[in-house]
Amino acid sequence: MLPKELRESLKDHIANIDHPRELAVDVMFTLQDHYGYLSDEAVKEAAELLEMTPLEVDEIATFYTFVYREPVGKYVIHVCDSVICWMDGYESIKDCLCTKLAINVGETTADGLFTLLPVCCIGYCDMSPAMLINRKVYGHLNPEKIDSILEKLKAEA
Amino acid sequence: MSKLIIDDREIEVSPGTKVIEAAAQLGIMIPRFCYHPALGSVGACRVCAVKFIQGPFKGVQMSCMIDAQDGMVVSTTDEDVADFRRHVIEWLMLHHPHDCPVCDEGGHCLLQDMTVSGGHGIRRYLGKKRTYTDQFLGPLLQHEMNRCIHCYRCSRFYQEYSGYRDLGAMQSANRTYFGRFTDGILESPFSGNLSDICPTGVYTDKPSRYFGRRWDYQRSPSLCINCSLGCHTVASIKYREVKRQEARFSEPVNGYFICDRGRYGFFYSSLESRPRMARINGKQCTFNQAQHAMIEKLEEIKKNSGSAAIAAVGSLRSSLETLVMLAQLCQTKRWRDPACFIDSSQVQNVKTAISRLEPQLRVSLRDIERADFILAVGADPINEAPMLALAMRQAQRNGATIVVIDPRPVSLPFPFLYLPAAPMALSAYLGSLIKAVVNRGTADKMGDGARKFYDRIPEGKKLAEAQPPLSSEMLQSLQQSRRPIIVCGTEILSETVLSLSADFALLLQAAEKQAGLFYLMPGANAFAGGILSGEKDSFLQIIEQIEDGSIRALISVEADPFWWFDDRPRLERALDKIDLLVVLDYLDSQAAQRANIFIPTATFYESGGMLINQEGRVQVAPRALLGGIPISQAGGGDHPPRLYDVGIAGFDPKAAWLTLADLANGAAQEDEKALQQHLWKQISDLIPQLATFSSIDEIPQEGIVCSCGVNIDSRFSINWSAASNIRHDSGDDFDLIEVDWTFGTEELSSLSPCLWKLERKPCLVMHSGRAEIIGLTDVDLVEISTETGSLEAELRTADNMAPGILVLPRHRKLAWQIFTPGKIRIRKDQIRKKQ
Amino acid sequence: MAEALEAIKALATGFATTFKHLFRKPITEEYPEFKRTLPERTRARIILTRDPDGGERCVACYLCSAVCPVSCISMQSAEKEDGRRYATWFRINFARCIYCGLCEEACPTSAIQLTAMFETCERDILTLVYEKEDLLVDHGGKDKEYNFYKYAGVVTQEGGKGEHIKEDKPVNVKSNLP
Amino acid sequence: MDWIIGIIVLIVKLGLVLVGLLLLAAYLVWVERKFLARLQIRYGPNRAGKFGLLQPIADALKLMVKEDTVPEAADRILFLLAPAVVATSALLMFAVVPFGSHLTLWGKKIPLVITDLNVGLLYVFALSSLGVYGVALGGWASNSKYSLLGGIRGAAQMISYELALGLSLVPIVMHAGSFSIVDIVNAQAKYPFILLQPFAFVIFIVSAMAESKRIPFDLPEAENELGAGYHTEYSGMRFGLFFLGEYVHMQVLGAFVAVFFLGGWRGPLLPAPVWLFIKIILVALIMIWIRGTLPRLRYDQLMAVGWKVLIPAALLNIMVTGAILLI
Repeated sequence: MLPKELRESLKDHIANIDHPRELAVDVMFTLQDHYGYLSDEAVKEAAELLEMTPLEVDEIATFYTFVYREPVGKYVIHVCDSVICWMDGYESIKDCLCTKLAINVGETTADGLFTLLPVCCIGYCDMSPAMLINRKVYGHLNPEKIDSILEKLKAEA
Repeated sequence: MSKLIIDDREIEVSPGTKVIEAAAQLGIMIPRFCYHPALGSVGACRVCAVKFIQGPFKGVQMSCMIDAQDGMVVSTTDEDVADFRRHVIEWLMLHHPHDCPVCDEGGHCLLQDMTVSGGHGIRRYLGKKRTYTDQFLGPLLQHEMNRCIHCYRCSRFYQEYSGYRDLGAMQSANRTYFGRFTDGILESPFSGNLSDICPTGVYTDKPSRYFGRRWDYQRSPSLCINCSLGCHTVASIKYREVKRQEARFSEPVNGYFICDRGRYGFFYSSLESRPRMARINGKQCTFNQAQHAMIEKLEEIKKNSGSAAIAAVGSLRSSLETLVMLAQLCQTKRWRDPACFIDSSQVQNVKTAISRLEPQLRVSLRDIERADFILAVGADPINEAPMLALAMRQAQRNGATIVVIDPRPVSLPFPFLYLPAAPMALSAYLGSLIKAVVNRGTADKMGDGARKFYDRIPEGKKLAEAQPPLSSEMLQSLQQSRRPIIVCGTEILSETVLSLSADFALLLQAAEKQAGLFYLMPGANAFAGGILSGEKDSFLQIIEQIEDGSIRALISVEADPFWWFDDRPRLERALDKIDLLVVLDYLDSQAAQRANIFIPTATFYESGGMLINQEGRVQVAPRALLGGIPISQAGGGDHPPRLYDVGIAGFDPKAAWLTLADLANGAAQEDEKALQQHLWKQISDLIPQLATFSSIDEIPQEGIVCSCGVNIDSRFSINWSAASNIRHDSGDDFDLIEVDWTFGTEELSSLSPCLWKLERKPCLVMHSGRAEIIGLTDVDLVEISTETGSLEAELRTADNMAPGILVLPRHRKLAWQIFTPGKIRIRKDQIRKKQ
Repeated sequence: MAEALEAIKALATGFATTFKHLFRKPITEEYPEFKRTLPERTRARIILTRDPDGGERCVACYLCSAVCPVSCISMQSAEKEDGRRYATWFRINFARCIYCGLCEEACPTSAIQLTAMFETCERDILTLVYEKEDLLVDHGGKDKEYNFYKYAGVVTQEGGKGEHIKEDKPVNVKSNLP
Repeated sequence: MDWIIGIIVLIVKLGLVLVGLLLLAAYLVWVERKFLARLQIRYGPNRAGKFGLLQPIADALKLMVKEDTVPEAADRILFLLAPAVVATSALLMFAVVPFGSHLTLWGKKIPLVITDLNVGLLYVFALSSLGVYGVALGGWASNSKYSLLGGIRGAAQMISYELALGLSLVPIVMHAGSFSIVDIVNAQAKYPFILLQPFAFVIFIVSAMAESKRIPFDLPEAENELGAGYHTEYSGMRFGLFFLGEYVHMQVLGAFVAVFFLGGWRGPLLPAPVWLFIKIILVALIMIWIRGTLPRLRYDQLMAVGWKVLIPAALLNIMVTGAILLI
């Protein structure tokens, strides 16, 4: 269940807008931040808040890459899987991440810290190969850099 | 008009016509998956590719996306496009499973046809196929997502066209999934159409699952008799039973779709419990024995008590033939005139509606889709006539404002403006709407009567009492509308409101709007019943005459008073009192079980016949099957018996009108052809519009709209003083209204086992505020006790309804028949919470 | 004249040939005493075979009855509890059958097969109407290996979604992967 | 008293001949099937009895038991009459065939011929022509396309070959100086006429085969074109009568070949009727051999052979014979 304050603030937010639907993604992100991922329960709550049916919310939720319908780790690594990054060594970056974290693409580490997901172009071609970790960009990646990033995050966790 | 050349043939089409449609007009069927005339174009599937050789477009383009324009030269057979289509189909087929033999769509599958005709005969892709898990979607549809080709027809129909929101497309790209959020029964009462609309076998018909192939079915055009709209259907018959029903395209009536009540409402015709043999006092006998016994007994009663002691009841689900024959029989035998309606108010309502359906006012279901303002008065579309709701949804999608003024908690699959008005207040609302939209000068144009009528519309205080008030939004959109339509139910209203609606529509026309009038009626053939009935001929009157001893014998033709008569104890007492009850029916109704003489009749599928829908449209359905016990029953579950026999078991029943004709002729079996001709003369005398045809076969498919019974003199003649006398809601008692629901309350469809799961639980609906005052809450079990009996049901509370109303559905699972016929008031203290 | 001679010669050759035949041993194989083994693909009495697991192959898809030029096949399909489509009854009227073999060609599951058993003469024509019990055999006939339900995507005891031959795991609609 | 004995003797003779003919017809079928089978390296009937000897009886029984259907659109009376005409006309022809000179019983001379007509030959032709009615009427009365075609073909064919048949025998009559069959046989006491008239013999045997509608002249019934032609619509014993007629006809022709060309019943050592029997069988075997060898003619070929070859040849033969006799 959502905490009351959060619920009320969302409701206020929605009340101020003509078509509640417009806020669907925002509401989903809020719920996702709260729950860690958008659970079935969260979809139903979002539907209720937005005056939509759970299906309509799920149609949007399953469509977007950054809305997680399945549990993810604390840090979600979106490694860019598009043309420019391919040219600049996406394969090795992905492989490096996989070996470092000892997981495959789409999986979460056993300690629940990292989830590795490929993503279509995130718009940081200038810094390719790039990745996003919890909405923060890391560019010009190489194995050493990845090491240090991961170490840093592990330490923070 | 634009002129273009398609495959070397020239055609002229109206602007806005897509090339794919223009080709269809030439009889060229361009392959399509995502395109559907009712759903429009999206250009998703890419198989309707054609080559534009000259004109504003060049090269391979999608024919569903491009409007036909002057000077276009189009080839549908060009090598480029044939190759293009072949590849597209190959891509669509990549993941399609190898399960055609066990797929019910096989045999009428668009994808199958296109694959074979498109030239993709052998699969080249040898990789692994994508699969999906399926969902349980309720008792009507089987889900098999593996077969999906992502044309989006289902979600477009479900969400955009019909307005329901629990089925749609999830995920993206190669993993797009069509389904619900979780397993569960689909909410839409139009979900059956998904099996028609899906170009392959993702949604297949569950009740007929694994039963047969399209080519083995005898498919016959038919008509739906589960409500008054008269939608066109195709009945699929195999091994002597109707097994499946689909929508049949009809321009003026139902378009491409039908509702689930109509689609699955046919199971009564092949129930194992359907009586196939005649009975005398409960004992089975031959058809002739029963017929002779009936004639003998009737003769005896005539001798002892005179012919007026014999009465007949008809029903609104009988064909026009049967109703006409019954009326003629009663006339020649000098019996009492037959009654088709429950009480005089129902007769008068229907007769009023018929008399007010003037040709320039009357609109078809298709016209409703084109309206820009719809006012529904005392009508609950989704429950009374679901296809009306679908038509209204189309109007709403096109920007129409929908206003519903009704005491019930009405819900529709789209946004609408709702006024919860008590039935008595309806005329006041209409009056003030007239005042607001039509000015006196306009009324004056219509003549003296109209002016007087306009002047007498009560102003001021009394109207102000009507709560809640009309919103300015309603008035504004009505004022701005160009094609307003008034939809008016006949079940819970008084005839004043019906008349008033018609007058309103006339005045709107005088105000230079293309106004229309659309009535709903209480049964499939209520229009015909209304033409044939006298002002006072009602079943209630028959009961009264039985009680005073003047009626000694009752013939019930395809009618079951036990189903619809309010006061069952009184009915039983009355039936005990008479000497003879003859029942002609195809249902194993309670009346049939009680009958002294029972004669089986043929269902509408077995007899065919004419129906007049609520619009006055005379429509014909041919005989779809000959009858007889279905083979699945004859074999007792095992293979059918090997008999070389000419006769078919259970073949006795014949159309009710034939039995009645035999009765009229004293069982002298006349030639059926001659009888038919004689009957046709009777019918064409009754309906002048049919006089130009020489036989039933000449009536066109879309029917003939008749205007018999129209009475222009009844314009602007309502009694305002009675109509405006709004009873103040004291808060102490309730007006009880008996209503229909989509499923579970209609006589025939409630015999369909597959629809039982879709029925809502029987309940009493009360305004939540009023329930709170009495101390009742939602889902309480309550008991209503009246002088004539008591009734237990769950209570449901609702906010969106008139407070002084108690809504009771005539649910098949509820013995609701405990009331005195007529207007029913329930006092607060008659409602008690049951523990 | 030469023509006439030629004609006479031709006639004489003919007569001589037939005359010579008089003294040859007839080549007739006398049937009930001598039964020749027929080729495997001989088209005679029809059987319904089973898949290697012993399940009924027939899925009652109606293709054989549709293709039958003399309409001698009739059946009723239904669903078993395990999801298999099968024939509740299946009837071939051998009094009508012309052994054309179109049913075998149409059968998508290799269920219906023609065999070399041709001795089906009966005195009572009704005994030529064979029911499913009479038609069903406990082997795979000419096609020993095929098992339709191992390929079809439908859920049966042979496999759930994604467990059939050449199938991927079912799509996870909620998957985070793009 | 004499006339009573005469009648008794006649009846006995008739009975014997009739039974003999019918039995022989039945077994001729067997012989034909057997012989034909061997010509085609088959066995022929060998199931009913030893060597299939009971086959004709089985066939006869079957034909008699089978349903006798009359088509709805047929001319009923003619339809029923036609097979009888064919069978009787064939049987009646045998009345003039002598099967021996005479028998002396109780001092009475009984001629071994049913009746010795002085115009026996003409009688034979008359009856032979009557047979056409059976075919033509049967074909017409069936009211079927195939039957009608068969009937017409039959009529045309038989009329055509009747001429050649008759003309071929004129030299014989010239030699014998009599129309009486008995006289003709007696005229061959020294040598059979085949030696004098080999051409007439060939013409006669060809025409005779055409008369009896046997392969290669079976155009009226041509199975693969007309589906049995004039008797397409016949079944049961009525079909049997056509069948019987054909085989009796075969014997009759065999008998006439014997009588006109092979010296009739004359022969050394064996009794007279046995010689006749042997000669009949011999002719029959030849006819079967022809059937087993030659294919059916085309209709135009049939007519050409009849009109353009046989009749001129027969006329020529008459002239030559006349000339020789004159000289």
